[in-house]
Amino acid sequence: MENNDVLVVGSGISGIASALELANAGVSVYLIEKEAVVGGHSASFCCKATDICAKCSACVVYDKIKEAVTHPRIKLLTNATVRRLDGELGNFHVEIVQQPRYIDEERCIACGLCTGVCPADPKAIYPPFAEAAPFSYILDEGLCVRFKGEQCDLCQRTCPTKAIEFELKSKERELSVDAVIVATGFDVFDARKKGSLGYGRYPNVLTGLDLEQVFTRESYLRLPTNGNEPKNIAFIQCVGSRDEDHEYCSQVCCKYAMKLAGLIKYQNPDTQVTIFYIDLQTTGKGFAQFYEKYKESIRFVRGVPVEILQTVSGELEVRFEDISQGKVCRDTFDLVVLSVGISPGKNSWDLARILGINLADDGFFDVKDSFSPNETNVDGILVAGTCQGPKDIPDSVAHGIAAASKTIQRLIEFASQR
Amino acid sequence: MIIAERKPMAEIRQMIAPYKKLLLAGCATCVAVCWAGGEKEVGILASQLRLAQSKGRKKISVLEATVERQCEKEMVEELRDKVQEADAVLSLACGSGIQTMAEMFEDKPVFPAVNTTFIGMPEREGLWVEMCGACGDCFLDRTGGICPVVRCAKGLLNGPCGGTRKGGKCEIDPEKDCAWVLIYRRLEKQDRLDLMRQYYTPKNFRAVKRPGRIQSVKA
Amino acid sequence: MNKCIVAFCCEHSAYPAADLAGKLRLHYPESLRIIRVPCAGRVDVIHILKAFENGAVAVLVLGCEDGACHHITGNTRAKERVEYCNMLLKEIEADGSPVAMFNLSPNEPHKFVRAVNEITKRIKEPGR
Amino acid sequence: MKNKVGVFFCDCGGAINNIDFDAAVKKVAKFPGVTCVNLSSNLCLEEGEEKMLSCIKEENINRVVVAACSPDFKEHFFRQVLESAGLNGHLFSMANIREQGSWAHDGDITVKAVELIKMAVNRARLLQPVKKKKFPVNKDVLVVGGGFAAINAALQLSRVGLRTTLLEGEAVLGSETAELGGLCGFDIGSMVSEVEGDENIEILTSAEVRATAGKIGDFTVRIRKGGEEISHKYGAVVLATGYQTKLALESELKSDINIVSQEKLCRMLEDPNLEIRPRTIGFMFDFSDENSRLSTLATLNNALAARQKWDSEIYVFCKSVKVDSPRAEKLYREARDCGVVFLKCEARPRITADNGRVKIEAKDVFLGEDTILACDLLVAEELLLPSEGTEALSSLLNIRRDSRGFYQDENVHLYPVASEKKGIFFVGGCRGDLDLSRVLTDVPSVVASVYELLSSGNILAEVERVKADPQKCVACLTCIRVCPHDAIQLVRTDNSKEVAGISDLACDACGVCAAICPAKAIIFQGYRDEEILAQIETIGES
Repeated sequence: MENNDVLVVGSGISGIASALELANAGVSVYLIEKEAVVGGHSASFCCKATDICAKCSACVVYDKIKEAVTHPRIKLLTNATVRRLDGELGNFHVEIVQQPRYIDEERCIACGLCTGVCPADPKAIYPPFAEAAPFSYILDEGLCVRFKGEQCDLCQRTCPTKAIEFELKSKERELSVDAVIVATGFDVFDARKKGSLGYGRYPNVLTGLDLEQVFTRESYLRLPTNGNEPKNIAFIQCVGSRDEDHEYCSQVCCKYAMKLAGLIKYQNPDTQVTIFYIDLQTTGKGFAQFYEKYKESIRFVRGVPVEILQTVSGELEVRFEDISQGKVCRDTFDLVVLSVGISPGKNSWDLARILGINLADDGFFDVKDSFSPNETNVDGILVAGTCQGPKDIPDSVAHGIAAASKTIQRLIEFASQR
Repeated sequence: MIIAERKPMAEIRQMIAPYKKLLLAGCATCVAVCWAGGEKEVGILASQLRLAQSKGRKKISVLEATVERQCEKEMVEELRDKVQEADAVLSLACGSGIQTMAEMFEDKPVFPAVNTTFIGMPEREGLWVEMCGACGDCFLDRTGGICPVVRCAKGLLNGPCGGTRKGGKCEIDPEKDCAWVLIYRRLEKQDRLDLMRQYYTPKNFRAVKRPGRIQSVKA
Repeated sequence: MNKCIVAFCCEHSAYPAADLAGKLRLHYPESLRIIRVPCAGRVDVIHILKAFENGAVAVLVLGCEDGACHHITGNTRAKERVEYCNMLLKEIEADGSPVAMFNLSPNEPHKFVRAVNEITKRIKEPGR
Repeated sequence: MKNKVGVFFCDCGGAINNIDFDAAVKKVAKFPGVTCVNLSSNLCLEEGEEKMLSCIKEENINRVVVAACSPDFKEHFFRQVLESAGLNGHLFSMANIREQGSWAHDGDITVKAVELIKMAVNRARLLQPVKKKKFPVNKDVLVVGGGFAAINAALQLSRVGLRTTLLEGEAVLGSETAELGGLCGFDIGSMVSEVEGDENIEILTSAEVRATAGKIGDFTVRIRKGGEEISHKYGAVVLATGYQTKLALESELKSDINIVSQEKLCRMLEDPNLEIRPRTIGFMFDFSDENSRLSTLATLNNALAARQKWDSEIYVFCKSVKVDSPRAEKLYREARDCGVVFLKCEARPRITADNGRVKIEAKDVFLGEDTILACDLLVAEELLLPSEGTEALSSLLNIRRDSRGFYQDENVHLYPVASEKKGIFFVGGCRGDLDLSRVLTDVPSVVASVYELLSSGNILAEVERVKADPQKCVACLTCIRVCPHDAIQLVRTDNSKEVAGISDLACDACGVCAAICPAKAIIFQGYRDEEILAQIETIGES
């Protein structure tokens, strides 16, 4: 495989899994990422272990990112997107547009001197989040006074490694590759679309993702409003899953909600936790046992609330139908977590058009048939991970590796035909 | 294999109380295998003693050494210089090793740091069970290779006592198997159950005259 | 005699967590000395005892979360050894010098700092 | 030759600003073994690299210490620099004065920095080189099992040019293709004939594994087929033995004619000349076992089929429908739309025989009242269990199983298809309740993993990174019993003494054995006791 090149679009966990598998098999990989740092959503998830591992796989992501960014056969291009693709299997020409990041990630040694001298407020040049890879500083055009027309080059002058270059324009480059793996991931469902649940209006209504980030940053949970420890928390499942617009189960919400609930219970057993659900997805390796462990201490209520109102005292009143009694009930909580689901990526449609691959009716990339999980309608273009449909981290990794494997198989087949 | 275990710290500290300079002598054979007296254990005990005295007690210094087999005079000989340096020896070998040491260096007090407990085998990592009582009159031909003398809590030679529990466990220790149930099953497999019918006269435990001594004619 | 705390850090979890703590400028006692190990299971009783012999006031063994060890059982063995160590220290009335095992994952810098502060609290001055 | 340590300071381009470097350099220069100390900025850039290379050559240094950022960040880079300078990459040690020094503490931390460097220097002095070598591996693969996953795996392995032996206990391939996996009515015949036609694939039916030995790249497997036992050599082993199902029924109810399994129902549906068609059918799942993903899919598929083919009334009793697999939610909606009734119950319904029919008494949470249903046919709940012989084979191969007895320990680092033992993989239902879509990603995953290992015919690995010193080893077997990767076995030395032999390929360098060895016989280069204690002792010295 030494003389093969493959392009992997998207550096979320499945993209990284694909890239690593290909690279370890000897393929040279271009891994392109539209953001400044790799990892996608999976990099922002917190460890949910209590006294034992909760099998959330967040640490696996950390390992794989580290492996990928240091792999000799993986060429990482950040701030990059695909503009054009032509050719066919064994001979694709891909045009990549790379937005300037103004800071050369090869040279940036994350010393932080630039941030020190930056006059803008808030600082226009700052480090990415701590786990980020590459750990190279980011210059925010929106904040930088220079981009507002002022004469300022303080950061450039202080940079000890001459890593900062303002004059950069967006770069275009042409890659020729044998195959393409699309791993552009998903968008988190925007809970604002469910207005009656009050996300964005009530500060104490959070999404699962918010909670993940709270635990990553502070590692304990506090009320956004007054900073007190929440005593009574509700999780609402299937927000943006299994409804008219989303005829699928997001597959991750029950798991992360229960694991976060478990973590909250572990940190303070007195905290009341209620989970409103339609059907509990307690399958998967080891998860049934996890559920058994918590099903007594966590209150499970069948049925999904339709409305949340904030009382004058700042508490949240959740209105839900208690189906066993067949009437609408009210219950107040001081924190409500919306278990938002996985939605197809906004840009999927554009990319589908550029690459000429099909979208399924639910908005995710379509595959050839139900027996080929990775192959698209275009020979040599494969899909990996959540851009093809909802998956949890282990399934995304598996799907990513599978895509790499199918690529290798196809390339070998192709070579033998020539 | 000889199985031993380390003595309680209090006992060891009491033995070595009068002495300033100690040699800890390990043995790399049986007691090493049963995690009682190998190089690792010597290191741990030595470190422990050093720490003990650093906690505001009198200053002692501790030497460490481990020989292949402490029950061999030639091998113990290697330690001569170190022994001369020390004013007492703390041996982590089995009883015979300790005595060899004591005999080699009669002018030095030699103390046991371990209790030699039995002849046995490892059941799994870190667990050892007694198999042989060294009675000197082996009986295993009649018991399907299972020794009732040590593996039966009562050392019965003629079948199980009345107290065997359900599932063939011993009445004295429900954790342990009844040796005679094991023997029965083994003989059953070999179709030699007739042996169970025989009566065996009480065993002559004086078969070996103490102290035991074997002169080989092979040499 | 100085008052060092020795922390044996698994290179898969605790060591990166410590790095993150640094990146985030989360402060912890300056007396901490980190020794990088390939797995908490590499840490031996003698290493811990020697640390005390060399004047450490406390020893931390930090490994992956229980059930997420890269070497399956390394961290559980480490825990057992830490308990054994505490027993050995008790034997010689040296239980003023604490040994503790904590489990964490590589993206948990706060948990790392908490572990260090926790052990610092447990240190008893000798003779008290 | 005496070891000469070169220390390279890096102030990280000024990021490390609370260290008095001149003072530090003076102190470090006095450390035993240190032959030269070098202060520079951005050591990890080209300019720094050149500086290091030249200095290593001039001073002919043979141990290198870099005092800068975290080894997690740059160790791999500096090791490469050493290699290009002709030094072994293992003769390198890092003092993390950035993350653990400058950044973790306020104020001047020169003292701590110097101590950290001393620890690194003392370790570096003792470091020994570790060579790398290509080990030849056997390129044949053994796939155990004859179901969908196994056949698929064999076909794809053959596609990447690896010869495969397909070992099936049954007399024919595909006979035990699991009905739950959404494969009902799937024609496995075409796949079977494809493997039979593939010259890369050897098929052994009614065969079983009797014994295994060896490590990754060189497994020896004794296989019994027919009367005789044959011994084969393989580079890797893939387990695809699937799962089995068991009807969960009250003891007094024996599975009589009108209580059937999903599989039986499938066959009834496919049977063209089935005279009596059940008018009402009850389905049950998700009461005794949470892992009912497959039961859900089977129920949805079969309920739909029965509705369309027989137009029967269908009632489904369950706690939760497990729709966490592709298309499951769509199927669920489809089923409801064409009149399949779902009753969600917290408690397991009571089932009694009622002259020829099956009476189901349940408390449905929606209606909130007791419902009694008499149906002609009950498709009983099915439990998912590891297939026959899972336990036996796992002990033969000495690999762990999960808490439900399936293959693969519940450790996230092993997912999707790895075992704790290199060269042994799992695929499909034998490692848990995987629906078709997940099996279909498992198979290529395992193929990629195997291809990565064996395709080149050899594996590059470190030689004797971890080794038992034959002089000290007392063959107590402790390490063999504790090794998490089963990398150690007894071997005979030249003077035919038995000692622990650690396989360079199978070893994952964790050091568990080195820590537990009662004879202190195991040498783990880079983490030997001497090297660890050298770091500890610096604390005392300071």
